[in-house]
Amino acid sequence: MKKIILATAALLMVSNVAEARDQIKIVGSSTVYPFSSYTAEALGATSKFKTPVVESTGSGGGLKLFCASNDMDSPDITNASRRMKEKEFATCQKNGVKYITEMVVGYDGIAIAQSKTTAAIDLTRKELLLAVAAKVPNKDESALIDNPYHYWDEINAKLPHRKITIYGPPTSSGTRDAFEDMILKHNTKHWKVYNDAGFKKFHEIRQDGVYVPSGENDNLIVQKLAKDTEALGIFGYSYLAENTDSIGAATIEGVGPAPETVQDGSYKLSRSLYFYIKQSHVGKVPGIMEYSDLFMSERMIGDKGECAEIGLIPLPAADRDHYRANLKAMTRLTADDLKPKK
Amino acid sequence: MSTNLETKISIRDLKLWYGSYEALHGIDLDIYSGKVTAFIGPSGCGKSTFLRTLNRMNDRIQGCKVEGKILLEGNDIYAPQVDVVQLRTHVGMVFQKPNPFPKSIYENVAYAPRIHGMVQDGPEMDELVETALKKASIWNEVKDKLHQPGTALSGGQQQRLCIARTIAVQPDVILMDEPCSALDPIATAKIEELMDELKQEYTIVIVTHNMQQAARVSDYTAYFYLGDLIEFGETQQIFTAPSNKKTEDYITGRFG
Amino acid sequence: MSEHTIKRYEDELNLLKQKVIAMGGLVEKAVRRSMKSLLELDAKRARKVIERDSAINTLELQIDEMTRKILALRQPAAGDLRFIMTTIKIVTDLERTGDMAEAIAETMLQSEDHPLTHLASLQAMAEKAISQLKDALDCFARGDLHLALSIIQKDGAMDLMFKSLQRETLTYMMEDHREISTGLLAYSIGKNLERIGDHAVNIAEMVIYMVSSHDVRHLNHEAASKLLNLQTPTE
Amino acid sequence: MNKEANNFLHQGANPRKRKRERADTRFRWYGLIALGLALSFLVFFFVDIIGQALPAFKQTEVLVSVNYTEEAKSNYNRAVEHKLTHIVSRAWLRTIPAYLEAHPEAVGTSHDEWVPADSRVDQYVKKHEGHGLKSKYQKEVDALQQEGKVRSSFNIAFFETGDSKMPENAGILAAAVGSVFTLLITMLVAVPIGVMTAIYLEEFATDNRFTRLIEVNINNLAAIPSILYGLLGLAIFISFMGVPRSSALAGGLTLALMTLPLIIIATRAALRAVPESIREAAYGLGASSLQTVWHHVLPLAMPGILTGSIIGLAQAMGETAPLIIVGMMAYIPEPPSSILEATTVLPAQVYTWSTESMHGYIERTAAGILVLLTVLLSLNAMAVRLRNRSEKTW
Repeated sequence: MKKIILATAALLMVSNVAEARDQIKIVGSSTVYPFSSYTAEALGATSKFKTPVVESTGSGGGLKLFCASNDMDSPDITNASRRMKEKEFATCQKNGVKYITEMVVGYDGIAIAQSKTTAAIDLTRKELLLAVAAKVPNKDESALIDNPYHYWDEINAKLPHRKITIYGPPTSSGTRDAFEDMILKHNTKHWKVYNDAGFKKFHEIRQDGVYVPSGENDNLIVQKLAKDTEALGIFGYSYLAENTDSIGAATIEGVGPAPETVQDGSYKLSRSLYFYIKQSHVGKVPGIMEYSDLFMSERMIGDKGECAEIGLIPLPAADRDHYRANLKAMTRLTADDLKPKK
Repeated sequence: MSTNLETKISIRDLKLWYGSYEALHGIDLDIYSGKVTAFIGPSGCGKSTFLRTLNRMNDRIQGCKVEGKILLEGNDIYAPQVDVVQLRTHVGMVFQKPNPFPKSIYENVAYAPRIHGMVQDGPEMDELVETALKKASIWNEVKDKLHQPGTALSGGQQQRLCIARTIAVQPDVILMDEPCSALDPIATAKIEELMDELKQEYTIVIVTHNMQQAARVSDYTAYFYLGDLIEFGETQQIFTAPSNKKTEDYITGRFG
Repeated sequence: MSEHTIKRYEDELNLLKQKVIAMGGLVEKAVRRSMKSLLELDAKRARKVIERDSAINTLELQIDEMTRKILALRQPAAGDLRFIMTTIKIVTDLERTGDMAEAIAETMLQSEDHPLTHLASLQAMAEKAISQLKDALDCFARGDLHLALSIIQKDGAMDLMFKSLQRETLTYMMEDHREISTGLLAYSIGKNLERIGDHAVNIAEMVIYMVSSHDVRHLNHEAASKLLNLQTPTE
Repeated sequence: MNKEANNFLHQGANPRKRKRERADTRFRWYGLIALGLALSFLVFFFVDIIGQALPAFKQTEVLVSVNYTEEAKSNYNRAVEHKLTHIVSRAWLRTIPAYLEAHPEAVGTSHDEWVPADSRVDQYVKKHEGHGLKSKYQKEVDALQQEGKVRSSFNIAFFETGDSKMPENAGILAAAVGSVFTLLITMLVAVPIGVMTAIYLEEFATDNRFTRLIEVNINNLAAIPSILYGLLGLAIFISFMGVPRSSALAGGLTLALMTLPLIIIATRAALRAVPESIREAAYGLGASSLQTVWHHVLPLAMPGILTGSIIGLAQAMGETAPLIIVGMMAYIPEPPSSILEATTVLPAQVYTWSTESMHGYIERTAAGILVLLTVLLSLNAMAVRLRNRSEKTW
């Protein structure tokens, strides 16, 4: 009997909860998650607001939840390690999520790392592509063949005779997505031999043991690199920042990962980090504006901000001001904004 | 043959099916009051099945269908208004393997009277338990350990406890389905002697594989073969001069 | 009757039956021989009958032992039980019959100095007795109810023959005092033969019990036939 | 066959006997080796986890002079000496304004206080590789150590706080409370439903195509990957019934779905293990079906049901995959006060920490695993105790 009463009570509470909520709900990218949750904690610790709930669902998953409904149950904010797609925006519109404000909080860099004891190496994105792609062009670029390369000097004679071993994230990871985007898709998009073979954007990574998927846990890759000094590892910039004592980074087209090189765009393996605010929830769920203000504050994402300390690469100061102004004005995102710029 | 025989259960043209398989083909039999009736026959001949129709234990088996009449003191036990629970308080059952509940000896005996609301817990119940245990000739062995688990007793004692448990609801008829098959000869002998005493008060029907046992304990014997009642008669006659050759073959060990 | 599930039990029962028949054969032979020795005044043959009685006794002991064993170990029931019961009973009858033969042989030895008279009557009786005995053994071996009943029926004739022998010897003895000793011998032989006939009837009655489970002892022939619901075979 | 060689009395070397004995010995050794391997894995695992986890129960503290000034109200960094702002925990530092808000009388005072150190300092003091403390701060810490202003004390905070992005402030309280809430829901939903279902199927249902279909499905359900239950939970409870995402209710119900087949199967096995003779005995005495099940079958099956349920719950306790789907793998630092609030659970917490980049989390992860293991082992111990007790009652 007690159980029945309890269950009834629980159900009654469920029906009530949809109306009032005092806790911000944030979903989205696992890359933004550390900074977003750090900010959430800071908000919870220093204000009267409850600590927002930050869920790491991946950029796509976050946007899907975000756009699924305008109900008070739906997330208030979603993080993304890429810009919202037009299609996603359309879904949002269709489901009644009409007014969205877009924020950029900073950059994330992917580091191609190796043991600190290993001689420095400089790679181009194309060389990286040739090292990790499942299929690569043959010598005269007439057809695609299974990746034959096992030593870097086979790809480019100027590179050292060093075995290709790359520890990287598995398919489930956001970093893997970013890597595939920036190295594989980006380079094959306009590469004739791939397009001829029917690949608009090629993103298959070789599975013959050269690329070693190393679990979600990037810490593991750091440990592996310390032992396997010939190998390279792929992970987010924040891990590099945390492990500078044991690992160093390969330079990409002559540029190493650093806040400055990411900001000025010379380090190519980087991306912007976004978050989107559901305007209709502002004012209904307490703290959304305060949270956004805090996230966008110098204290968090400034050059010496607390997020920078945990691996965020800050925006240039002018961009920060631009987005703060957008936040203040609650600028609405439009479909046009998302159209690819020429 | 004693002169004034009173029929306790009268079975008329009883047929029983398991699904589409006919296990009993029209049995006609009278079970006499105050007598021990033994059912013998080779395995699978339907004697246990038949026994279980007498207190409708077969009801529990899916697809088991009964046709014909079983009249307990003139009342059809398969009539729709019959309360099976009540029926089983009139027709108790003792099983092949001693199966006391894993509770105390006292609880084993007190259980059925309690669920049937026969007496209240307390001195009345104590008395009932004692009487039942005495009737089952086990009182002297267990009177000092009534609150110890019934499962700790020896096999023969357990079986007598089960009989006491059955007696406690004061049935008219006690069905025994191979009650000694799991017991040693001494324990068997005690049960057999007990049956001899019990028949003063109860009508006993026993299924047994042990022909000597049937010969020793029963007044009447029914021989079943392949779902048919082949022969029924006074035990002495069945065992010295059966009238049916199938019975003869079975009794003399020429079966098969 | 179908075979026993237990082969050894079956074998034991068969062996028992064979022993009984064998014993019967020995007894029958002993009766024949003793009569022959008497009629042919062959003392040697008479002694042989006396000697061979021990073989019959040995068989009796053996059969007793076997029935004991079967009773204890096999717990026979129904037909088997009746067979064993019958065996136990008829073994005694056979043994007695054997003793009768021995007695006749001994009588013959005693009668060497008093040549026997009434031989014709005795021979007729002996033939009847031997035939009854033979029939009894046959009906046991075959389980033949009709034959058994006819033995009971024929026993009356046997009694009549003995009665006429009694009268005959008595008449002789009264007429001539020297006839007394031979008359008594003839009388006792006749008595023995009559007893052999009675044993044959006992055997037949047991066989009837064994086969039909009806006890016809102490019933006359009509009552027995009625009980068995059998027509008296016409001779 | 050679009779000579077959004779068991045959003295001296019998090649077949020797071969057989050698095979026996070999087999014994394989078993021993397998056991040894399993044992050594276990020992290795425990030593490794405990070794890693132990430092997490110690927290470095530094003695600093705290100035509760008016200025600290708006900028908490002013509360301590500037050079110490990176030495002490920011998690502590940023609570000062709120403290001053609550205790206005403290404004203007100044105390020497032992306060938690920053995680990097903590790692540096614990001499862990990869502590990540910049060299200028290292010197600062060295100096403080010389002055005796650094100490290590029991990390009570680990049990008193929820998740944090600062390792020194991260604790398991929220996750533990969340686990308790979630598990309570799972238990209250899965155990009665599972046991009743099993009783119905085993004791009352007739054997027909429909019940067989159900049986097959239940058995299959127990084998499907747990993440699918997450999707099911998402669809039924969150999308359809409107249970709040990330809540203990959503997670508990989802885990209940997952645990249900296990409990049903365990309960059915336990019921089936009750000898048929007991049921017959009860029926034979005129007990009704309900009385038979309730008085006899269920008490006998109870140990099995309890064990099955607790093992099912323990599995649910250790589960993360379905909870990701219903949003419980999230940054949720505050313990829930109701089953409708967002909450996380222990294994999810452990997983979250294991993906963090800062070194301070490595030991927290291990400590989290240790706590989780302790809870799971206690659950199992409870199962054993309950079972023993219920066995003793009759």
